[in-house]
Amino acid sequence: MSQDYVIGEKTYRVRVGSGEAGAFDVAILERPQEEGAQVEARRFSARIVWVEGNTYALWLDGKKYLGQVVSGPEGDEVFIGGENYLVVPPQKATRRRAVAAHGAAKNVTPPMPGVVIKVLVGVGDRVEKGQGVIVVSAMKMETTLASPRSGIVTRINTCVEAQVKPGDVLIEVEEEEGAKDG
Amino acid sequence: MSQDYVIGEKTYRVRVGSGEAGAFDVAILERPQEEGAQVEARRFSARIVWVEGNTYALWLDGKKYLGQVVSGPEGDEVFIGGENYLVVPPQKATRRRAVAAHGAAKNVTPPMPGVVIKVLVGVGDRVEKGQGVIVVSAMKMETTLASPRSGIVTRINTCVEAQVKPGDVLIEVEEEEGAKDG
Amino acid sequence: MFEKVLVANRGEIAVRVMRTLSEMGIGTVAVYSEVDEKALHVLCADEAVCLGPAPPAQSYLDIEKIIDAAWRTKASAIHPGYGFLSENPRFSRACLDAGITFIGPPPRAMELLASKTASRRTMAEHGVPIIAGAESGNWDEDLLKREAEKLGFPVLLKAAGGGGGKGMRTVHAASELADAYSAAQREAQAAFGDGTIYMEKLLSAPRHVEFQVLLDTQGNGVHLGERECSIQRRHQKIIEETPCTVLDPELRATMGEAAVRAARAAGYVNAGTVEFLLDADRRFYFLEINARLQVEHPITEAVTGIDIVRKQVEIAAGEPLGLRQEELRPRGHAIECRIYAEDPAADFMPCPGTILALKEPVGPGIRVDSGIYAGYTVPIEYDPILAKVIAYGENREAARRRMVSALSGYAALGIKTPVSYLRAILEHEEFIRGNTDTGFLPRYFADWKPSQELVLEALVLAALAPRVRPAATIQAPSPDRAQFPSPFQTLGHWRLGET
Amino acid sequence: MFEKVLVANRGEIAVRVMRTLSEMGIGTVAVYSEVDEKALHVLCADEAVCLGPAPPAQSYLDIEKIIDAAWRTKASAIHPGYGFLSENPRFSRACLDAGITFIGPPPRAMELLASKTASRRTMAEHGVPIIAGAESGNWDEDLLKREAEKLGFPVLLKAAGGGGGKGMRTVHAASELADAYSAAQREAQAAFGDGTIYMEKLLSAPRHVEFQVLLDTQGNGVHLGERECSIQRRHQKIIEETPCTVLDPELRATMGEAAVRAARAAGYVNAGTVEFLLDADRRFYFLEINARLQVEHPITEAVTGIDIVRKQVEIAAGEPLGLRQEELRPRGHAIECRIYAEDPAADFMPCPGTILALKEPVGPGIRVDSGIYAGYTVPIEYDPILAKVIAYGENREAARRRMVSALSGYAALGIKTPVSYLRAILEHEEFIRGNTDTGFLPRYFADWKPSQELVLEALVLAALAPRVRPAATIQAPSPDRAQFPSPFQTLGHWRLGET
Repeated sequence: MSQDYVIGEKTYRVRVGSGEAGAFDVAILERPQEEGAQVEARRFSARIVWVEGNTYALWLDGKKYLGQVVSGPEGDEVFIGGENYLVVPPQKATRRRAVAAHGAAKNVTPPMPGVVIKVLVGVGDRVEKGQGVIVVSAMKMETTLASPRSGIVTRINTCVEAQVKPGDVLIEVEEEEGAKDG
Repeated sequence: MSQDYVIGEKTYRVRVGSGEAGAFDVAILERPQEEGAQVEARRFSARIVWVEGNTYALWLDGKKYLGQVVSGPEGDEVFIGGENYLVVPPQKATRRRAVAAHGAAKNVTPPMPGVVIKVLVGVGDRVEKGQGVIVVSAMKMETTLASPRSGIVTRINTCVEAQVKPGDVLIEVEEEEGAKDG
Repeated sequence: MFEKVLVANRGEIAVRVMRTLSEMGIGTVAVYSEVDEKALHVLCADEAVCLGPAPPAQSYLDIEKIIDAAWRTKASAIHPGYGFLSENPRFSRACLDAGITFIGPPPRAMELLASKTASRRTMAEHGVPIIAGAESGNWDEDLLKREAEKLGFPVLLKAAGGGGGKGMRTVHAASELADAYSAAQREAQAAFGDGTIYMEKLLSAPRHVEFQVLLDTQGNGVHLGERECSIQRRHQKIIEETPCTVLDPELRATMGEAAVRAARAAGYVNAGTVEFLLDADRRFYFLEINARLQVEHPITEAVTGIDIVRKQVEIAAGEPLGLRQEELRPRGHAIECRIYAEDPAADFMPCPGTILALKEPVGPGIRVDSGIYAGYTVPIEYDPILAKVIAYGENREAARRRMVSALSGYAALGIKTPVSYLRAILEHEEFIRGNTDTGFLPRYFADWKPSQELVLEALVLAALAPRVRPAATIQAPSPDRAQFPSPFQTLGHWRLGET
Repeated sequence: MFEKVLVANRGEIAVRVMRTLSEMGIGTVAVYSEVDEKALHVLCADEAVCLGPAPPAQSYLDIEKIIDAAWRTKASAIHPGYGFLSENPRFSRACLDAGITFIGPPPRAMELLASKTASRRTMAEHGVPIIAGAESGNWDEDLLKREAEKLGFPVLLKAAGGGGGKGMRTVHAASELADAYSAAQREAQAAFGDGTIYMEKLLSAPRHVEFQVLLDTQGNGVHLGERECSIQRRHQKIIEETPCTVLDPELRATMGEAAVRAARAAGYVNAGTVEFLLDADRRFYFLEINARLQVEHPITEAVTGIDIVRKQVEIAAGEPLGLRQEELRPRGHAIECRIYAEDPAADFMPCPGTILALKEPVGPGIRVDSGIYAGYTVPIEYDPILAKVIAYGENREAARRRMVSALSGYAALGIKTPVSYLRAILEHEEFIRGNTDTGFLPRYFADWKPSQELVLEALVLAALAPRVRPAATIQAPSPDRAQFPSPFQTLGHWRLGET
């Protein structure tokens, strides 16, 4: 049985087989999308015990880890070795990438939930890539959001004191005709 | 809507209605089996919020309790005000009482899981009520179990080093013909 | 002693204050905004009063509503915690007028200290050294530029009305002055209800060393030693420790004496913190007095064994301090790490959200002051501090290692926290050597990213967990071993002849 | 220093020892029996070795298997915890023979002390006062009777091979002697592998006061003050505190000096506990030396700031103690309550079972040393100790109140614990006054029953909980507030024109 997962930018294929004495034999392949380029990243003899709640004890080639796994809206949230990892099944990962491409590259969207403090531009303004266009406050810290590209502000979808969240497109910036981003 | 529960020796009927502003109006009646003798023990205006896991915040007439509730094999195990309570639905309570009557009154059964250390009597022995008949050890502490009545040992269902648990009848004691317990 | 005290705050500090109150046999009243109905401080209190909508101005900063809540619940004193109204003299006066004891300094001292500028002047008069700076009630671009050039860049713009890194900006060139000023001004207004800004010369990488002082109404005053708070990111303390690695007993005594003198100069009573900057030549400068319980007070509690909140309550009730300077012997070493809701992989952006799972470290010498729990949703409206981890050890290295262990076991899923960042700081060789100053993080951690070394291990865990996860975890844990059936189960079966 | 240490124990003490080892950067190896596969100490260790079946003789008492496990995992030292093999000189010798460091006293001292009778004699020779008693290797009914009558009833039968209340019986009349002897003998054999019994005159309601000592291989030795352990049920300590309310500095110094002298007389090295009985006239008598880490060591850690396990490891590694008696200044007050798996409503019957829910107290000054977790099944084969709650306070009353608060928040469902009993003891007026002696519990708590005052409240909670309990708690907490959707959710919808 094999299943694909995305962590960060990389895709992994995980193959789980039966090992000795109740252990699992787990093989991990990197970048399985390009079938020709599969690389076996690692093979583990794994033993796992559910402890309680979201806590698991995991032995990989004899080395023990005490970890946590919980399903979140974006994928499995995993805590192991003192760090958090987001392990995303590929169908979610695809949408995530699409969103990132759409939201981050073309429009201005807040990275965290917050409240709009100040709008720094108006419709029709010409802005440069990296220019601050709107100030958002979350948890009492202000962040100035920059335009992701040079162009003309075509639409402002928010106003001061509005509550906004990641994915909300606050300000739309269109490339000028004939111009191309660097 | 009303439901019966047993705590300890007493049976209570709980009636839950809607109160003001999302609160519940809870009336508790004591001993509802004898319909004529119902007594309203207490009436509460109750607000409850689930916090996490088994933890609940409960406000009774404005007084706040932080408690725990979990379903156990014998009923709902409840922690409130620093003490544990076993809240038993009546169908379970009936069986529980029957068991207690059967196990405790007539035969020798261990009160906790343990290991048999020594059998102090043999089949055919005459024993007095309260006489030690078998020694059981649990968690390294020894307990001597006593015969629940005077009579003749008719059967020994266990042996030294056997693992035993509550409900197991270890030794059966029959009343002598013509004799009656005091 | 008070019978009931209202805690005019939220989060970890409200929970921590209520713990001591409960231990003293004092009833506790929480106040909360509509988004905080299930906040931990509400669940911990004996009683709770809803103040209104989420924005602080309509809830935690609304003096009238809070006084009213105290009246309605018959609380005879109010503990303000830190932040919010804690250093607001109008609040302290309003309490006084309402016949409610404010657990903190008297209004007049607060009025003086609430103005960081006025307190600078008072300290200078009493011979406590201060940093060169400039004040104005009417800053404009020209004036900002003139004063900054007089002091020489870089300069620091600071809120006259409060501390904690809010409304503070470092400015390196005249061109940045106007923007920095308006941002600082807005932040200060939002945080403290006062947008006044002053300017100070920026010292090059000093240490931030503060002294905890306690003064009672009878005129007794002591200090409880120092806290070294140089590990700061954007003027926000994130790791504190005591003792400071560069203080010897002599300098400690000198600074401690200056701290108590500074507090007395301000007419201070109750617990307070006198902040100093300490430069590389071991010269120290008065920064400000924080007229409240400090976020990092637990490390002082760890090395002195004194419950500072209890002392606050006792002092407010008119009891004598009962401590003498020569008998106070801090012992061992303590470190605090602050856990904020922020993403260390994305420039420490604040990250509110729902906590899906939480496991806080425990163990000898570990204390966690927490305002969160699994299932709790961190709101966007308030300070991002979630919890503090405090580690005590016999010496600095024992405390540091204990903290590393504790952080390795701090699991919060569903939100982002800086735990791995904090651990990396604690493992940095210059931190290990005790070479900390306020330039530490910009110098060594500007480009830090989470190491994410166990990607493959995380993958295996996620892939295998569903294979061993029980169907319904909470209601009926089903461990591998057979459970002992309860008496009625066993005998029920037995009687029915089923087994 | 050792690279890896095997902990030859289970439960809370194994977990606690491993914490310190980890903080010292030392790898940890757990050993476990088949029923302990999911025990907390196994989950906490870096590595774990299964010893075999559940009965102690085939697992935790099997010297050969444990030495073998150390060899296989390349552990260079073994920490024995308390109980099991901790005071067994054969084990210590076997370690020595295998080239493994035993973290504890040298075999010769253990051999002397393992025999409570031989150590009594040694102490008497060194001028440490002992209680009148009798020994024999060949007890029979006659001899028992003769010696008991010589001492005068009541007498105490005690195991020569170990302490902790195992194999101990109080005998009030000659007729009980034979039964008491055989029960004590069996228990002693099971617990220590040695059924030898000796007899002592039973003092009337003395205090049990013990001193923690530390001695290194270079001949340095100190005591860390006393622990008062008079609150005992059936010779089993259940509440301990330090300092003892009746010791003044002079008596403390005298007893502490006697404790170090006693340890030196026995050739003792490492951490040990010298137990004394203290009578109403403030005379003290040597009882025994516990040649191991004591269950109640955390209260000494709380008032001295010293990690005793760390000291044990350092001493075993040959490092000097680094402590001087005159510099040791215990501060404040600490209390420990032991949480056993037992039913206070049913004569404290041991109650193994599955823990359905567990919430351990947290907060400033609270430490919980625990060997359990929610979902864990407490096995029948071992000691019923589950956890210990330790509370520190500036003075006895602060510590006592903190402990009451902590116990009020100790929720363990699915098993029985004595938490409400412990709280009742702490709230008893004679306890509050500090009037504790070994007769305290029989005198005031013989007929104690849980108060069960909140029956109706418990009923309401059980009746209403299902109405607000979410369907699936673990996977997706659904708090009252709307969650912030993640970026892809929001934008996904937005792009599809669904909102």
